[in-house]
Amino acid sequence: MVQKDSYITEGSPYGIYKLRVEGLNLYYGTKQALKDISIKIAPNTVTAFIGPSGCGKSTFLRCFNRMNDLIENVTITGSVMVDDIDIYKNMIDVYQYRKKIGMVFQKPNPFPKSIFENVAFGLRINGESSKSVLQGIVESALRQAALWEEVKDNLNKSALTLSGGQQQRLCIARAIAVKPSVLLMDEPASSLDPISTAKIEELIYQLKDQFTIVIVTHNMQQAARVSDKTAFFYLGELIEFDKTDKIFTNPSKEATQNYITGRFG
Amino acid sequence: MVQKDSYITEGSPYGIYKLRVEGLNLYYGTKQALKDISIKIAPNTVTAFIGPSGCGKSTFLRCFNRMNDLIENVTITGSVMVDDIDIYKNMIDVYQYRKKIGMVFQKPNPFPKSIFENVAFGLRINGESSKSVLQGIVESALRQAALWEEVKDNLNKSALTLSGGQQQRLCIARAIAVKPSVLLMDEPASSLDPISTAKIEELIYQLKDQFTIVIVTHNMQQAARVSDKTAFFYLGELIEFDKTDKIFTNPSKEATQNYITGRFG
Amino acid sequence: KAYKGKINIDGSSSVYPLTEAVAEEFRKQHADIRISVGISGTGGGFKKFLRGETDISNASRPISPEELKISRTNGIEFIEIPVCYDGMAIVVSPKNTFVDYITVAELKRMWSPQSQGKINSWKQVRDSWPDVPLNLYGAGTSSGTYDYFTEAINGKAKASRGDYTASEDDNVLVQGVSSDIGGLGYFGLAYFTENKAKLKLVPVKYSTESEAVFPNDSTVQHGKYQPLSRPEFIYVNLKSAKKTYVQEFIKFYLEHASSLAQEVGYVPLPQAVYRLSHLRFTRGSTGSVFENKSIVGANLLQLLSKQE
Amino acid sequence: MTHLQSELKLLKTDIIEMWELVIEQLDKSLISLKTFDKDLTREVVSNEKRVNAYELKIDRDCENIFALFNPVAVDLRMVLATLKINSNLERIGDIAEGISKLITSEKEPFDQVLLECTRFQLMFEAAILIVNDALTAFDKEDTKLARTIFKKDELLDEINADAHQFITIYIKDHLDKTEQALNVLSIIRRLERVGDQGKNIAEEIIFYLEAKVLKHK
Amino acid sequence: MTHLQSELKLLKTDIIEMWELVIEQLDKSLISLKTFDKDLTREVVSNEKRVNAYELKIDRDCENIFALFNPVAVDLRMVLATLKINSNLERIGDIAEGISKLITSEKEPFDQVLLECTRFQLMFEAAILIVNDALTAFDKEDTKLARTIFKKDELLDEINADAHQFITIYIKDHLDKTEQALNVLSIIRRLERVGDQGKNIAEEIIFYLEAKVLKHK
Amino acid sequence: MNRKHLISPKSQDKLFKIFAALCTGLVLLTLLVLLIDIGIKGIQRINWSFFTNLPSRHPEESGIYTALAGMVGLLFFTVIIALPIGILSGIYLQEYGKRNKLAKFIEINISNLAGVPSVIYGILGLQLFVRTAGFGNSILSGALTLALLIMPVIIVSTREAIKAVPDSLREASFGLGATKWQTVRRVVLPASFGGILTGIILSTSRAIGETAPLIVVGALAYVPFVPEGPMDQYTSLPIQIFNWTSRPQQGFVVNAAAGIIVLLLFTFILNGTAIYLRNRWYKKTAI
Amino acid sequence: MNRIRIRSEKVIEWIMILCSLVSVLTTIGIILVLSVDAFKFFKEVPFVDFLTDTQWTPLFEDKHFGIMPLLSGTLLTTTIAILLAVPVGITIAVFLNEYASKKFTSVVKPLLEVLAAVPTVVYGFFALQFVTPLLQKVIPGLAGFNALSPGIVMGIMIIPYITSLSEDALRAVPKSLREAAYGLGANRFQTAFKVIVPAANSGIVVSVILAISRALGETMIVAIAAGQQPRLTFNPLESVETITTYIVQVSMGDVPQDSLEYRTIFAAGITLFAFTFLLNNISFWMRKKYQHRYE
Ligand SMILES: Nc1ncnc2c1ncn2[C@@H]1O[C@H](COP(=O)(O)OP(=O)(O)OP(=O)(O)O)[C@@H](O)[C@H]1O
Ligand SMILES: Nc1ncnc2c1ncn2[C@@H]1O[C@H](COP(=O)(O)OP(=O)(O)OP(=O)(O)O)[C@@H](O)[C@H]1O
Ligand SMILES: [Mg+2]
Ligand SMILES: [Mg+2]
Ligand SMILES: O=P([O-])([O-])[O-]
Repeated sequence: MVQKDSYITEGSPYGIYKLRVEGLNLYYGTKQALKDISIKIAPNTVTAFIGPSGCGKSTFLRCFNRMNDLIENVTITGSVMVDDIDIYKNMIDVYQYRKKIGMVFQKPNPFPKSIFENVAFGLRINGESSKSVLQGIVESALRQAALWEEVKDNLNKSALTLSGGQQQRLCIARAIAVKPSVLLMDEPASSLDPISTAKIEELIYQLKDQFTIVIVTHNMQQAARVSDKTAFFYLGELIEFDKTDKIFTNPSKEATQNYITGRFG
Repeated sequence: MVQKDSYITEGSPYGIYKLRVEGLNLYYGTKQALKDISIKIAPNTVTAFIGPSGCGKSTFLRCFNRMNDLIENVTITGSVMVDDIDIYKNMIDVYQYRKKIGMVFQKPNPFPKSIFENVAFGLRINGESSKSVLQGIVESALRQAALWEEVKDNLNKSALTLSGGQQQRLCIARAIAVKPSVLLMDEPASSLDPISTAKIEELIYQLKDQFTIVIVTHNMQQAARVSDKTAFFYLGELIEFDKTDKIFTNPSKEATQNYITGRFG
Repeated sequence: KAYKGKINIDGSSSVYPLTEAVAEEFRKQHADIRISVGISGTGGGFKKFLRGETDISNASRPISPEELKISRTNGIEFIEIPVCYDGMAIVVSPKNTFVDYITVAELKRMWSPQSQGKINSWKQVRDSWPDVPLNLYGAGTSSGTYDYFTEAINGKAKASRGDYTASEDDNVLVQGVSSDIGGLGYFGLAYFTENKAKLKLVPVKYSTESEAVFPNDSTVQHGKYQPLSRPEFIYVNLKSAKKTYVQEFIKFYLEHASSLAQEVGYVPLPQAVYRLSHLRFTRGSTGSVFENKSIVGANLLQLLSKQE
Repeated sequence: MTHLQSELKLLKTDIIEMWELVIEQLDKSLISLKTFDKDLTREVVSNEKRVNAYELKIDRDCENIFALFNPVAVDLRMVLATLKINSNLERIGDIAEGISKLITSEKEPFDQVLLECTRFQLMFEAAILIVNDALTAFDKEDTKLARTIFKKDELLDEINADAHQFITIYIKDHLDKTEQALNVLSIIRRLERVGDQGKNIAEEIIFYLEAKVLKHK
Repeated sequence: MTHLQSELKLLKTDIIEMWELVIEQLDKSLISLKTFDKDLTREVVSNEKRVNAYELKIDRDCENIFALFNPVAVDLRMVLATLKINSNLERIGDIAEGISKLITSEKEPFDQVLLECTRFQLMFEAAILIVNDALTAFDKEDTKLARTIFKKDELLDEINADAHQFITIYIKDHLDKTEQALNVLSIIRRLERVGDQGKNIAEEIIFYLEAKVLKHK
Repeated sequence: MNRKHLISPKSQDKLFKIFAALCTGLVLLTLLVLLIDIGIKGIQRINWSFFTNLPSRHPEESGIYTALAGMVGLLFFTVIIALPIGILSGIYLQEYGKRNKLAKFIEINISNLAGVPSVIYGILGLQLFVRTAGFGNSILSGALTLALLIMPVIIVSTREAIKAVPDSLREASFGLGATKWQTVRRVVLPASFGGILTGIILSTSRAIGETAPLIVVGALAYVPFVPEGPMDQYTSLPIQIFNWTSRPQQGFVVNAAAGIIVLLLFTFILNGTAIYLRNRWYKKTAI
Repeated sequence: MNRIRIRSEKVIEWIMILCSLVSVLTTIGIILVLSVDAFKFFKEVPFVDFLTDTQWTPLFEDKHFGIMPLLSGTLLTTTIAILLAVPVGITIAVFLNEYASKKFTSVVKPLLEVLAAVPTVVYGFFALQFVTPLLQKVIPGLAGFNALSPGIVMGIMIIPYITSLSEDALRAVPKSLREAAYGLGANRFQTAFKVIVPAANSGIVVSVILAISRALGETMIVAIAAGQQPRLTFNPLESVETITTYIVQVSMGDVPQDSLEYRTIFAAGITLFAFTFLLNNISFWMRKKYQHRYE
């Protein structure tokens, strides 16, 4: 059963914003990791989250696909709306929901299966087993992830034989294959060398036509290069959220400026 | 017995170059990892090695303190001269020799001991046990590594309680404590966040008054920021070696330009 | 702690409880004599004994001709002392209602090597018994009990069928028989005494004509429970026997064997036998009275005094 | 093509458009000078706003490229050169506007003698050619062409130097036309400055492509 | 202080030195204008090389800072502003040199009437003041001061506009001094351009400090 | 094309969860039953005299004094023998002979030894120490046998602990001019100390529970005295338990249960210590 | 001083090599001890008989030396144990790793390890006195000694081995794979069995193999509860004897040294050794092959 909810790939028919967060607070036990965060993210944009280590970027990112559910003792207040549906309040099926939100992680994490099976995974767990359907989707996902040419003759080789950069693109293909409308990326290039990093950045740049992309990065240059808008977090607060060029040429907050110019700490 | 060879910290009384490599070839088994490399590095400079992954930067760096000895099946031809002494040809005591060459690694690797013992390690293995001597050297090494103020009240705490950036500075202090004249650094900041990275870079900038520093980095910006001269490696060859500003504004080789402008691959 | 002397005892597991009890009592009076009692079976015990490693060897059968040969080549001299009787109980599960008695011939039918794989049902043993599978439980092949039982029933030591549950651990057998309606087992009377509730004791007829006899103190001591009662022994190395503390121990042993045997579930020998044995010991009469003689049905008093 | 490369391409497109606009401004100024067509001069003046807008946009874009893409080597030189060429072009635009304004303020057509003796038209055309050549050199990354500009600029300097004398003489002869003569002198000076800007641009092109600094040499 | 910050500080020191040099050039030009001291003018001309050297160095430094340190936000604006101020200063230096050259080429001292009617000295002093104020504004990061420059520049524009008329009239009266008059006009125009550069510089300072683009507004 | 799952993924998940919880519960229940069974039987016999009494034919008077002493002695010698050899070979294999053929061969040996059934060690001990070397049924024989038995465990856990020490620490040490042995002694061993200790304790707790090999080497005996040297006879707690369980009197079953409680306590304490150390050291040396 | 240091380095290395050789000597010792007597044994008993004879009665009058009954007993109890322990053990491992809360796991895992720490004698009596009577209530025809009961108890005993090792293997699967699967919308079950278990399968297989070799070598439980009757059967309700039981049985008795009967334990022992040796090598090879997957 492949998700055919075509709306999700074709921009949002809902409000003008794809993602909307209002007054979000998140606690790990008693420790508050996110403080009253509100943000609106338009569809088909790349939004970068930057900020010093431990400021809550990853935590916030994981709110969008309820990955924080996997951690014990997490309390969340406020609302996170995807396509104007509050994903925490409504009785939604979190597993079904997560299919709409692709995620790519810091370290490439291909399954120890063949390249093909990696990309087909999301479809298979959804019950799709027709070889031809799978083949079609796998190919198009790999093409979108700019990996097809490199692997088309080796679809049955283990994904672990790929290089780090290729693995990361495979992970992107895997995420794309279930046709999500949002792609979350948590430092997707931080473990890669500059050449692979550049490729991933190019890819992000190309994918934004079809997805709403949110990327966490430590590398300010990367945020600058790939994103349309940048959000600067500090100590769990969203300090500034603006167009990326604005942030990097003329941030409104002192803290942002200090951070991006390296005058911090 | 503390090394009292004061010359090593006071610049080289030998030729004008601290490090001189001529026609170096290195093979892992039958695979050639370094091809006919010649380079001359002046004392009290920071030299950065850049180049794509696997081009041999680390391998070359490790030639300077014979760390490659630890790997089997390594064949080396050509000469590596430190203070005009060929460290491979002459019957030198490699353990004694390594003390003159400090090394800092990619991941901070403090020993699971106290901060004090970490810094004192190099002296202890050399038989120094006088508490007062150790204390003096530990303090001055920590000061040089810009860490003293942060740890002076906690010298007996485990080094593992420090943050990543502090750990890396501790590792630098540890390397400095044995009074080497050369500091080798293999991607010393690649696992750190931007703020810690900036601190390490500042430190390198300050340390070059006393040491000859060679740093491998994946981050071209970092090479640009910290180094006086930059060497670009590609497929085991030294493509270009020049002043850093020259490399970054007007490299002479097409390959260098392609690499630093991201037009590679 | 300094000991005045050490006595090493090893051997039979059947004699072990008695020797242990004696050692324990003896220790109360002579705490400065160190006694250890090992369990390695009669045969294992003799092996060490004949190498001169132990002072006393427990045995649930007399020394064998082969062992005697070794004793001669090794130059080990010993004094043989019978210490108690042990009756062998034939038991079935309490759930078994059809067995009233059993004859020696029937036992042989059950246990002889020829029956191996053939006699599998009670009916094959006696027609009046039902066609219930026959499951046998018996002493492990390295025990004196096994040797004695095979000799007494099948006429030749160690001649037994092999397809039965053989265990050195009699509790295991108790457990096995008690829960098995078709089970029949044999082991020392002591084990039955302690597990009366779980087991049913079967009286034994020496021949079809004679009466069925239950094993108990009197039937055993008076030789009525035939052929399944046997004497048990200790063998003392002559060299050790010269040490005063060993003499002390043996004296104590023979004085208290009667009461302690009862306590641990064995049948004491007649008092005369104990006295005679002590006399033989003090005299240093070496050798075995059972050389070239069967032990089954033997009268100890006669044998011992004949030697005299 | 990397993201940076496409940004650089956009930048190049923009500056070339601006460049063409500036050349058009010069062209129009020249025509209006010859035809004394004040509509055309007013067009030039009003178009100057577009030039300015270009300047601002390109400045802004360069700034963004610096901030976001951290160009190095040839890319960096390209952006730096563009930044400078941008202000040079803007100044040429200013000059075109200035000339047009002067023409507009003139009450009667220019004295043909005055124009001829100063080799005015030749100078104007040479100036336009310089800007044009510079554009071609930039677009085609042709440093050889760029180098020819220095020669062409010498012609302008020469005309300019001569013009001063001619004007002094001319004024003495035509006192009533002092004002017009002064205006022509002013235009000539400006054209000379167009040449200078062209030279600057050529220098920037060579800097961009060959990393050689010719300025002040 | 980070490495970048110390580089920026060095850059600032350099440009301030250049700035002071340029002001000195203007000062000297003014004095030589008043005293007709040709030694001083020659000094100015020869010092121009130093100004040029500064320009090249600062350009180079800015390029290096871009390439090596990737400045963003205020740092980036500082370097960009410096880059522009640099070329403005160089141009002011050129103007000072040009004025000095003109003075050198003059055979006789300037006609006092000519100078006075054109409010020449006032203009010169105002121009110098503008450059000076700009320097102070830059050094002290004082945008208020920078904003005052726009007013001051208006004075120059006014004087310049008037001067044209005066000169026309003056020439008609003193035909023999046409050349000198033209030279004075030329100098005045240049001073006006110093004002323009000063205004540009002020704009850059405001851009640097407030990220506001005032140009063309 | 919408092929439905046979069972919907959601109920699959639920069903498995129930099944798994059931499994876990049952196994824990078994443990509980076992412990309660033993506890009920044995707890009445646990008192001071149980620890101080010598073995006796009267269950109520019989104690585990000698068995405990024997066990401690046995373990002491076992550890004394196995520890240095085990740790040194662990170090050798992990740090020195990483690639050479000898080390590879030894490694295969060790991995095999770790899987050899304990009875086989019993046979080895019987032939080698009891008979050939003539140590008889002494503590030394038992300890040697057990030492061989737990040596692979010590070697393997030493290696694992050492392997967990990142190479970067070694490189750091070499970089400071340390020799190989200095590196091992001053960096690798301290950093892996927790892991090694855990391994030792776990292997000791294994040695405690071993019965079969001791039976094979002949430790089943009445030893009413505390062994005084390695050549003395001994008895050990599991042997004592085994001995008691084979007695006909019910009272000894109670004793056996009580002995089991003590033995379990011993193993729990050792295991608990190991777990505690493991956690503590992981926290401290997590690298 | 350097010379001394380098020399002492060498000395230390040699000491370590010697220590390492102890394990080689142990292996050689085991093989020698077993094979010398086994060799003598096979001089008297034809190897073919050893393999093909269906009876094992070396201690009786009518001597048969067919290893098959002992082997069948061994394999039967092992099979029962493995059939119980593998599914349950892996299920628990998955449960603890994927479903249960950290707290629950941190309590249950040590408890399970307690199961592994219980001396096997204890299990033996547990099987005989608790499990067998319990089973007899369910299965009427069950003999007092049978393969089933010790098989089950042995299974319970080795569950912790499988759980512990499998759990380690599961835990070694990087958290990122789990997150990736969840991120793709997989539920816990799918994540566990489509991603984590396959990723950890080599570790799990190794744990199973080790458990098998453990079950093969287990002695006291079967010695106490399986009966000691060598019988060629695969009926779990009957009593059987395993190789290990036989060895203990003989060594508790008084079989004379240097007799044929005595040598039977070596013949049996070497058979057992061969089996475990094979399994160990398989697991060793598997571990070597897959161990660097996630490092
Ligand atoms: N599972 C957790 N339990 C408790 N605290 C947590 C947990 N995960 C994160 N935190 C804390 O929450 C804060 C935010 O963490 P988060 O990982 O979101 O930061 P981040 O901005 O992504 O940092 P980094 O750049 O280092 O990835 C940190 O202080 C962190 O220590
Ligand atoms: N121990 C080794 N044995 C065999 N080949 C090796 C070994 N170490 C490195 N190599 C090979 O030598 C080449 C150079 O490796 P090196 O680690 O020096 O590259 P590098 O430039 O430092 O790369 P990176 O930026 O990824 O650290 C690579 O092709 C690598 O695969
Ligand atoms: Mg994060
Ligand atoms: Mg490297
Ligand atoms: O131990 P046994 O008395 O049966 O030989």
